[in-house]
Amino acid sequence: MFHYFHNHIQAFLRAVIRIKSNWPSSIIMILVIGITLCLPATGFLLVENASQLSSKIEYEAEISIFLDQTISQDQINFIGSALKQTSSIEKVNFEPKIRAWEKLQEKLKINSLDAGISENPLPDAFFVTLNTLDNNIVESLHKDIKNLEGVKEVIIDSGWIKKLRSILYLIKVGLLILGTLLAMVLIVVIGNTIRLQTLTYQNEIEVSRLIGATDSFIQRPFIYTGIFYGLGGSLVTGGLLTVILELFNRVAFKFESILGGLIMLTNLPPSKYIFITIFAMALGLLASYFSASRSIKTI
Amino acid sequence: MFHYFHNHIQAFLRAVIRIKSNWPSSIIMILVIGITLCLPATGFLLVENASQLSSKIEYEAEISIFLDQTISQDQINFIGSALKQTSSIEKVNFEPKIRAWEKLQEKLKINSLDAGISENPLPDAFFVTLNTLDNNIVESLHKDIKNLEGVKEVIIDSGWIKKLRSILYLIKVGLLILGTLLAMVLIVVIGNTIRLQTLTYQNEIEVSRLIGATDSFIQRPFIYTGIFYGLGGSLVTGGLLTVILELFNRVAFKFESILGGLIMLTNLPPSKYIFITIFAMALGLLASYFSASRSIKTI
Amino acid sequence: MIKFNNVFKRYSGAKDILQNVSFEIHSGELVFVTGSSGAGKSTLLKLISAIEKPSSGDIIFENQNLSDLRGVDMPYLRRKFGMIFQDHKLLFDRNCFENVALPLAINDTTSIDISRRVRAALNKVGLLEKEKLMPITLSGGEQQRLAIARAIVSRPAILIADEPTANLDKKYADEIMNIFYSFQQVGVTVIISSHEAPKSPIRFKEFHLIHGELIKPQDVSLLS
Amino acid sequence: MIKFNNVFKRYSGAKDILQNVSFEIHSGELVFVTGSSGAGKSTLLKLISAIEKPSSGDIIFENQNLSDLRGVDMPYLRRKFGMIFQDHKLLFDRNCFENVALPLAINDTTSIDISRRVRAALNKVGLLEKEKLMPITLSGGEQQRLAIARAIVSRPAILIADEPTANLDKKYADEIMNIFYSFQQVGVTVIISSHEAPKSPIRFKEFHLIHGELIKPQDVSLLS
Ligand SMILES: Nc1ncnc2c1ncn2[C@@H]1O[C@H](COP(=O)(O)OP(=O)(O)OP(=O)(O)O)[C@@H](O)[C@H]1O
Ligand SMILES: Nc1ncnc2c1ncn2[C@@H]1O[C@H](COP(=O)(O)OP(=O)(O)OP(=O)(O)O)[C@@H](O)[C@H]1O
Ligand SMILES: [Mg+2]
Ligand SMILES: [Mg+2]
Repeated sequence: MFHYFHNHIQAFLRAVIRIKSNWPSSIIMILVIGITLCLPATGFLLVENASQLSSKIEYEAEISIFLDQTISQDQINFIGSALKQTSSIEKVNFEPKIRAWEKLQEKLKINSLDAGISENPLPDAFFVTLNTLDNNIVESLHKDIKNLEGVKEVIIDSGWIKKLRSILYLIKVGLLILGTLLAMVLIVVIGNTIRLQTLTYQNEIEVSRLIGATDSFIQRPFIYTGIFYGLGGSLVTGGLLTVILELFNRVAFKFESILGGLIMLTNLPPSKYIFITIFAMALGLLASYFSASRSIKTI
Repeated sequence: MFHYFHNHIQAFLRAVIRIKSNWPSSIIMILVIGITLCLPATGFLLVENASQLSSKIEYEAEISIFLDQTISQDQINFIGSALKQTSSIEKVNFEPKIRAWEKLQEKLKINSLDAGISENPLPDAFFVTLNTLDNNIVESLHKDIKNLEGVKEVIIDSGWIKKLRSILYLIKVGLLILGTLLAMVLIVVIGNTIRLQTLTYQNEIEVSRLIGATDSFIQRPFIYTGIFYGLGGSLVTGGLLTVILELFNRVAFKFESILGGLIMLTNLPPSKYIFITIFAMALGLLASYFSASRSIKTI
Repeated sequence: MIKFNNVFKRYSGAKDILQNVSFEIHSGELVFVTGSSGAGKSTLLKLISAIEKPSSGDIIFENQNLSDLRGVDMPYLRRKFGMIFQDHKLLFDRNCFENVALPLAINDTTSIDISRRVRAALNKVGLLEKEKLMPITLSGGEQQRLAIARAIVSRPAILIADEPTANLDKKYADEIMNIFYSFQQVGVTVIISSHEAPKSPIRFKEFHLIHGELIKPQDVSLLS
Repeated sequence: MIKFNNVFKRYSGAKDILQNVSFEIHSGELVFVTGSSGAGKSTLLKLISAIEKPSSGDIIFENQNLSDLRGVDMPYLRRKFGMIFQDHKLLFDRNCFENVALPLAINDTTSIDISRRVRAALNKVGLLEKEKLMPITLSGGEQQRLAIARAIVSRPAILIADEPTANLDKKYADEIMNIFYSFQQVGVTVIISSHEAPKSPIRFKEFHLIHGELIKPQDVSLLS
């Protein structure tokens, strides 16, 4: 047992010495891992934020419900409370015909006396905000509302919903393509880095084998080195991500009044950073494990 | 002269042999260069398309001009032709008050008889599409139009313009950050690749120097190899770009009816592909030149 | 201890490097493998230390057929050998001390023990004052002596040396040979390849190879 | 042709490797640089071939002070030398033929000429039938002979060999020495380092080094 730990401490120390004696290339490897990991991590951050953003946008999808001109206040109240009790409806906004008429006049810069209009031509209306974009729910809601007594017309802003959906879909496709590319970059870059490492220590592996070192003894410092690289890389990733976020938000802040804070990015929670760190270390471990054992086989 | 060409042909042949004898690592290097170049190239493609897209969107920025109720047809004609002669105006659309009234009735599902409205309350209007977002031009235009006789109200959709502008700005900032990151990746990855190459041929460089090869003789096959890598990388980039475009457009095509073809990407013109190829070859040349001459110095 | 039964060795496509070689080496013997350049001496030593496998025939080491040895047991076999390679196989990114310490490091020796034993080995080959230097700065003969120090530092049961004195002048060569002889005195089996058998007054076995054939198998020369 | 004036060589921080060495070598001479391991033989040869620069003193080659030589002229100087290094410096990713062809390739020799001359050189060292093999598959002595073939293929004016027969048995060593002698016969200057001067009936100059000091400068041994 003591033996086992002693072995691991020795390997650990050898890995530290290797990294120190070869620090320029260690820094390059850490930067490569860090920057490469940073790209999917940024994508991850954007997706996290985009899903928050899209949920905000979804709430803005609306149904307009125009009521009969002859509707009674009781019927209006009934419809209002029915809408409020529907789970897929986020917000109900009632606009009496008088208010609508005032708004129209204001917008058109006329007033009823000028135009010689004696009676309000507009109906009462509900404007309803949904909390879903699910087609089935929206359609059945449309039918249900239409069947309510006193409802004259229901207009779903379905073009807008479809547009939003397809844009979200396109963004997802784009992210998928980008993600695939980045995965390829990651694989090729780390593969290359490890090949480099293999070449650098080829002699050492050969000699160690010849004088009777076990495979696991030879692999151990490589694995520790790989884990260090992964750790270093994830720290670089975290740093870069924070800088990117900060830069982006500084810019976005200037436009906060215009964009309403919609585009401010929030940082990933610590748990995600821990995940990235563990992921990077696992990556370093696996890459160094495979490269080391492959080298050992070919030597 | 013959000598000079003979030397270059020899170096070229040696480079070909090197690439062939070491094809797996050559393929990795070509892929690394290709994929890495593909990222900025995709960004480039997106910016190219976005600028086309944004010019389309810009044309949709509108000024609404509401005329006096009492305006004469002559005055309307005069305003129309004045607008048409303004260089910053792209499109002029006249909407007579009768048409506007019909549209409103249609939209509100009422008709004038039902509502008891005897006279059209709406004014005649011009809807003007601009070909610029320049604040100064837009504001002076606003003043000029307002001063025309018979114009009652000019409404610039300036909120929309500002929003569009800030979104475009944010996209540019994002691309800049991404571009910086990718440049770093490119530098680090190619630097690393070249370091690998250096290690692989370290012995050959040392021995060649010792037996009296000139520096340029030693560098030449490296330079050709680097140029080949660049060429191969740019071909990979071109292929990937075309595949990405095709994938993206297939998806976008499904939504063409909804999105009106706005989001279909067009491929880069051949001249840009030639630029990418030359850029990649120059990159390969420079990287191999510096790595080779550095190696020669340290050996 | 080591027994070859009708061993052949051939690299793919080429002619036989070793042909029908049979012999036995007992524990504690001193063996010289002689022959001209290309005769197969290095190949024979590689077969003994299980670096290469025979094309046919059996190699028995301590009653264990090496063909039956599992890969994971190989390192423990290798630790019984102290090997000096013809091309030294030093690590040029470690200094002399670290190069010699290598076989001890893989063996979990404590660090006080390591420095004591490494210095003893370096002293034996006359390189104690160069322990801090990198091997690239050593002369050819010094590199060869460093390789010898690395082979003897772990006090192996069998010493296998491939032309250990090729780069040395007579004085150093004799000293190095005396080191090998002294190891044999204390019971270590010593197997040395060289172009010709030594003329020293010592008892040894000679295996003479001509074009891969063992001409003097088991021929014990006594020059006591 | 080659003249050393009070040359010292020291590597940073260490003691002098060569101390106050002065001698002259005339065109067409056969010179042996002798001395024990670590005496400074390789260092002396590196100074002659301008691989290392002296710490002080002048080295004059064909009336040109090597300290004044510009870096760009170095390759053309090197082409006058055929060098055999103690560690061979073969390229293990090229076969024997290609290794020997290396000095011709940098010299713009036509390809028919190349193969004729490479084969002649390989034949001289007895490796003609191995021209297609990779150096890693050669025995230690064969590698050394390959290095010799590479040095002589470009018919240099000066042959510099650092312990060229260390890995060879007497028969091959004599053959190789005879090759060197035959080159000297046709006017090539030959400089060979070895632990001791040969006993062959030949006329040569011996420079004996002891701890970096030239003990027998200019001492021409005549054993006709
Ligand atoms: N991997 C290999 N593939 C093909 N041939 C090989 C290989 N290794 C060795 N040989 C050949 O086997 C023969 C014997 O080689 P070996 O190294 O055993 O000779 P040696 O007796 O040690 O000679 P030297 O004294 O020169 O070291 C040589 O002709 C060599 O070319
Ligand atoms: N780059 C260097 N840095 C420091 N010391 C060096 C360097 N190169 C050689 N030396 C030292 O110089 C001394 C002479 O080395 P050199 O190689 O000339 O010896 P040699 O006479 O060729 O010996 P051998 O016969 O063993 O090859 C040695 O003690 C060596 O350690
Ligand atoms: Mg051998
Ligand atoms: Mg030497």
